[in-house]
Amino acid sequence: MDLAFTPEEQKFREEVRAWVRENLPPEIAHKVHNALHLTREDMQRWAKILGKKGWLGYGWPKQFGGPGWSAVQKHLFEEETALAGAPRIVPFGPVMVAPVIMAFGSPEQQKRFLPGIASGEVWWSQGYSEPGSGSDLASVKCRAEKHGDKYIVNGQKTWTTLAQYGDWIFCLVRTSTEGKPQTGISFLLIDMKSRGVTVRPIIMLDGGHEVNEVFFDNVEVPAENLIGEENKGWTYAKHLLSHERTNIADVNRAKRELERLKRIARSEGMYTDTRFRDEIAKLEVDVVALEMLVLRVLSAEKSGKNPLDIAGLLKIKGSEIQQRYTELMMLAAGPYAVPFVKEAMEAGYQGEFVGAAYLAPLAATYLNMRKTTIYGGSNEVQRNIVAQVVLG
Amino acid sequence: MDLAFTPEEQKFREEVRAWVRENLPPEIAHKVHNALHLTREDMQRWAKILGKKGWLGYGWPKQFGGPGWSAVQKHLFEEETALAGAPRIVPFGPVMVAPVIMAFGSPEQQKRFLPGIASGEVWWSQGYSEPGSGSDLASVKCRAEKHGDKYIVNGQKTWTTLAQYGDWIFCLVRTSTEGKPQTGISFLLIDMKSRGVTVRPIIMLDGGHEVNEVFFDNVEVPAENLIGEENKGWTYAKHLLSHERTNIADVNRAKRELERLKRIARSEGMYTDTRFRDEIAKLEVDVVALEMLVLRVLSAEKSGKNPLDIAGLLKIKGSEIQQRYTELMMLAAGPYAVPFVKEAMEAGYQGEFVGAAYLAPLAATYLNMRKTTIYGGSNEVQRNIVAQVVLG
Amino acid sequence: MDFDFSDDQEQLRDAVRKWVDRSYTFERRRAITGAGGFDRAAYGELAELGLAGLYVAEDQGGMAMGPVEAMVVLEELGRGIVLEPLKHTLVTSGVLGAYAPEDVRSAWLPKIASGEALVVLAHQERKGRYRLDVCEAQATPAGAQGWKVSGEKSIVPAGDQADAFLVPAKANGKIALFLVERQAQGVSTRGYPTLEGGRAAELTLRDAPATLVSEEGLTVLEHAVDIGIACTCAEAVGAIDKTMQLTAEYLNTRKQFGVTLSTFQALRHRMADMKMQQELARSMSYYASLKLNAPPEERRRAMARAKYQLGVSMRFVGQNSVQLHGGIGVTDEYAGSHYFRKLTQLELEFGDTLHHLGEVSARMQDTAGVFA
Amino acid sequence: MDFDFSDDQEQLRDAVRKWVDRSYTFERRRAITGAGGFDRAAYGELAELGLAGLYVAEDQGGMAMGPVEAMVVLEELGRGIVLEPLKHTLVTSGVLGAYAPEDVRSAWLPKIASGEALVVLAHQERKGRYRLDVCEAQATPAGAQGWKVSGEKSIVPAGDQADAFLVPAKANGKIALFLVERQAQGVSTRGYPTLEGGRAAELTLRDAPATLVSEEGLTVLEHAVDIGIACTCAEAVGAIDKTMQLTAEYLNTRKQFGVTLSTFQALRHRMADMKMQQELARSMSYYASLKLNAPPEERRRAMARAKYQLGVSMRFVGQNSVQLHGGIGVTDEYAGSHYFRKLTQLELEFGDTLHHLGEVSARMQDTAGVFA
Repeated sequence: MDLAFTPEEQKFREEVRAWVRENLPPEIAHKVHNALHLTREDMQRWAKILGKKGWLGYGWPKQFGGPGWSAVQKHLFEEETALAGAPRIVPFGPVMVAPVIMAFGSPEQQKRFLPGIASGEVWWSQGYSEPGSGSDLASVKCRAEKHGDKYIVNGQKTWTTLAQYGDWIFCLVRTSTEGKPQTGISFLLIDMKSRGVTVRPIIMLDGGHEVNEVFFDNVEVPAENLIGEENKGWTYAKHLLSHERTNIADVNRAKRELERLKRIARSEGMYTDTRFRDEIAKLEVDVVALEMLVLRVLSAEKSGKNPLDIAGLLKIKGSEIQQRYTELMMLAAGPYAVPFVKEAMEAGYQGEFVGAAYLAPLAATYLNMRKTTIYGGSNEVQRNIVAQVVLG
Repeated sequence: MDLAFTPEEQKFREEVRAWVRENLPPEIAHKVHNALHLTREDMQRWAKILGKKGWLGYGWPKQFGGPGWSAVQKHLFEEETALAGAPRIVPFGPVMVAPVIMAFGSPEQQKRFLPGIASGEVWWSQGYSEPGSGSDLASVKCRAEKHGDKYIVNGQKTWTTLAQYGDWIFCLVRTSTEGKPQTGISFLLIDMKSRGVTVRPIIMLDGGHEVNEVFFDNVEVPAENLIGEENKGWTYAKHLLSHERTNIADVNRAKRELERLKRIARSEGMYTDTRFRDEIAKLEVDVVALEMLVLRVLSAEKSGKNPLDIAGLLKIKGSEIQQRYTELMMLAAGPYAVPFVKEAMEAGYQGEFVGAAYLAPLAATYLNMRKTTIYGGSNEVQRNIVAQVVLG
Repeated sequence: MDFDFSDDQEQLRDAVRKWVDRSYTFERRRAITGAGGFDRAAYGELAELGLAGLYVAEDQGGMAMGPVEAMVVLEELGRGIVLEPLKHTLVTSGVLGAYAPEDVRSAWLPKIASGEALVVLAHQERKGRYRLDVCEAQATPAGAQGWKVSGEKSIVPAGDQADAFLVPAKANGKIALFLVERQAQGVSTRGYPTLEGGRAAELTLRDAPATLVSEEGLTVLEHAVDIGIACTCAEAVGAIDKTMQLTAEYLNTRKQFGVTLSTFQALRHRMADMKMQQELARSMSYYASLKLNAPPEERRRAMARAKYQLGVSMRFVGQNSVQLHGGIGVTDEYAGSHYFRKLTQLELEFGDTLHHLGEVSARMQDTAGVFA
Repeated sequence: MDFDFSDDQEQLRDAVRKWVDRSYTFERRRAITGAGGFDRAAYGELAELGLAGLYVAEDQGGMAMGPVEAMVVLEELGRGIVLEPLKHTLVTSGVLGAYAPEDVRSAWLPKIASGEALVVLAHQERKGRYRLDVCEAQATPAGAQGWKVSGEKSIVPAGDQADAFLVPAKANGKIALFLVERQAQGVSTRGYPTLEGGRAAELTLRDAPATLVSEEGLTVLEHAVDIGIACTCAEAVGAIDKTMQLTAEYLNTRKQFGVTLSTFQALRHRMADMKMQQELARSMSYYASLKLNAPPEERRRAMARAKYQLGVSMRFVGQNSVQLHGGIGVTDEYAGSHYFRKLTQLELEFGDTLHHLGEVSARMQDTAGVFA
């Protein structure tokens, strides 16, 4: 048992840190460190910088052009980029659809789609949720009918994150209504520039445009865009859901944001307030405990001994911590969380602030983070899963 | 709307207060104020004092010899006795079985049983729970078979509070196995001196003897001891459960104990500790809010307008508050909650204390109070009931 | 001890509720938010109902009602998440009526009651957070009766729309309270939208002409804030009630895995916990309003207890309502999310939950209870 | 970064677990409690396993093991809620080995390792609560090398059974650490049972002859307490594990309303929340043991974080386990209630949860994390 990383791991960390210091644009880091709005250009710029280095698909094996890192290396990469203020990688391409294409796609599909994902050129969206499905993904209704060498897709997806920027979307579609709901689902890649695809924004409670409804009206999709076999999509989707589990805790972002919380509290005179400081102290213990939990999972993956079946716990605790630091930031602002000036949440805002610039986005971020206990399998669903592990 | 009690109610309160000041034995009040062990004699002594005044059955209507008080008067009586350090009235006779006898007993039964209850001479116990029944009372198995003018009772009751002192016990017994479980239950009064009744102590986690198992082995019970009709016992039991609901919050005891908590915290140097004092402050708000809830129920009962269906909330909040003040008392003691000297928890202990006399019972009281969220319908069952009101 | 509403109070409630239901629809509210967060016409309609004069004496055109009536009105405005700052009118009219000299009262209260003048409290400064004794604004005598005030006040409700402000400023080293008109020389405002979709402003005073309301500025300010707390508690109760209603309806309608959400015990228990907070909140809102006329020490203690409880309840009900709604709960489209924003803002007004925990702690006595 | 146990560590765990399962049955434990809460024979069996010498150097008869081995042992003793104070032996042997002069070490460590001598820390005073810098006991020089100590120490583990005490006392105004033998003149003890069913004592010293262990008493005492915290965390993890196991078995067995309790979603979710606390507790126990050899500042910060988390987890798991058991959970007869008592006491040892929250707060830095 040893808490310290090995010298090799430490060296790896230093290399990543040095590279990030050189390559992360400071104006992007500034936005991340201050929770300012990131544009599509910001996100894609960083994706392409990573792509050029071969690190956008940082979880990919070498055979597909990834770096072939160990679980620990991936964690160190996530930590270094998060602490430096890099944007989170938009996961739909490199983290979500790519592993499915690698595992179940044909060599042609791999050759066709993976390079654009690896380079950050092609923006992918995820078409899973539908109105009425929510936590019950197997109830997918959006249907794809085979006509010759095409599928004709009709239906609707919703909660489609950043689909307004999407070039391609991977969808769960219903290709059969026979048998159990799970058995009639297929996994289809759809070009969003196809005729009949419409994207309608959903404005979130913080006033932001982050998610969308996507409508399919007789959209023609070449049959070669089907991943694997027809009606086996549920299997592939589950593979995707089980992939990349430790980072669902997002503990490295939490460490960065805890630092920011302390800075905000200090500036607002609340860091020396016993009551408020105690709340930060509790959160600090939460973050350390979550990090230990993550490290234990990594250690288990590394050695292959005593696997830890606690993805549900990571999701629950990680999301609760995210909500708590945004809540405490808002409370640190106190009355100054009431002004709600959208323009002041943008980088480069030239107008006057109310109180101080760093206060401007705090309430909006708090509102926005309410989603984290809902999406990716709500925390109630996660508790069902955890209970299943404990009680059978 | 008015927060103040009416002049008549105030006058009533003064009368009760003056009487309690005159009549509550100070050595008993001392024990109550310091959470020391109350003996059977203590409890019965106070019961008889109340009985002599006609106040042991303080909730009884005048026709049965009670004072015929209003809901507010009952509350004021409870408040004055609690704050003065009177023991809680052992409820099984005057609060539980008496209303059933009044509502469903024959005139003969009323004449036979009520005087002994009103005077505090006869100690009653409650025979509801059985091993395996818990929250599911309708699953009663203890059976009573009619043979001529007698019932022969066989079976077991458990969690029978203070049955070691009991003269009589009222029991739910199974007289029929036909139909729904609820329909075959009868309500029977049993003399605990009958042959075949055995009482076995259950020692609680604090080491105290408060509850018992009661075994019935071919116990002969005269048929005239049946309340109402055979197989209708469930109806009578429900009547009992719905009776006397506001005092389940026990808010007046909570006020007294909050005062004690403050005294203990002050003596231990914790009343000026910001962190600990905040915990007391939170509890203080809880207690005030609970008292307002209780007063709202009383007001609704008084006027008959807008009845409040919140007995479940009173039980949940009241029990949580009980647990919290005992927990905070223990935490105020800190390391001095570790010594666990049973004799030092008795009044009149002549030995040395560890630290201070008032510290001796704090941990045991904390342990003991874990029961409050379990008994009388566990808080989980109460949440089911509350949810039923909200969601149908 | 009686918590029933009188017939008059019930009628008042009905009148306000009708106005909200008919005239302050979700669409109108959305339009008001879009147009900046304050609508003078809507405020005028509230005044037409007599509500702006609720605390104003009858001989000055008001209804001379008390805290319970104010509570009834604010519950309904909270249920409709009305943006226009009627509660701030109750705050200012309440203390003007109680503390201002006769000439100030007769000059302003009739106009306030009629809705002609909107007067709001402008006490917050950048360094003050929720402390009332922090005041950098300065007042100096000017002429026979007049004063001049200089300073910066922050997050003033509807500050760029109001007609006048009640402003604490230091006169001879002690906080006094002044009335300053927005159109006067040396007064400038900078308005902006708020978290709930309403409006506030930064206020700058440079030797602005001012009328003295009271030399006992801190006493009056504390009373003003306490009126604000009681109103905020009532508003929160209304918003919580509606939130509960929306959530229960949703759980009873929405299906997942083939059954309605309301069949899941874990969600049912959450609703039971929310119901607990709802009833505790209502109880403590009653308590606040019924203690509003108590002596200052007792009143302040009661308001701290009430606002602490309401803060806990608002946050719990608001957050869990969003959670139980799932995705739809975090969209702007859905009315419930605006209730959540409202509840979030109400927690931050007149002292947040940790602030009032500190107040409760500082004001503890040996005994405790509703009457202690 | 590696959290696997070595084969040696696994063997150590097996050995201790076997002893607990075979030799420290619930019945034996009950008998020990009934007889006063401490059994020298049971303690001797632990020593025979080599555990009393876990921290003692090999040339003094010990096993010279580290904090991870200590953690493994304490987890198992916690799982068996063993009453005998092995962890206090680790505390005293740990600091004696690190700080005591050679002659003290060679006089005492072999006897400690063999189980012949039980030496415990006696640092608590009535006014100290959990503060280590509060010390009223006084030490004065006596003769060539010797000292005399006078004072009162409180809640000393197995205090009337131990052979010697490590006692902080002020020498020339500064806290120094001394060793005092129980049989020496001027030493008296008064023993009593504890919350968990074990034993402690009040200790009175009147010019008791004492051996100086270290002039840097506070430094050594802090280290001693930190060893105690790491041990207590591990002990708690063992007790939590067993509590979880008992609770899961109960829910899967016990029927209400015709179905097993484990079918109720609200109870399942409670178990999920308890599982969360179990894993957070285990994680922070690892953290504590792995930080035990860090520099003092870092070590103290880590112990505060760990004990805070463990305090939260212990209370949550303990209380909810009782609750989920219903009536049976609050009976002495049922093993689970003794785990609850154990967990309750462990929270109070070496600083309770609020105390350590204060420590975490006082020790916060700009950054945070496992490595900060």
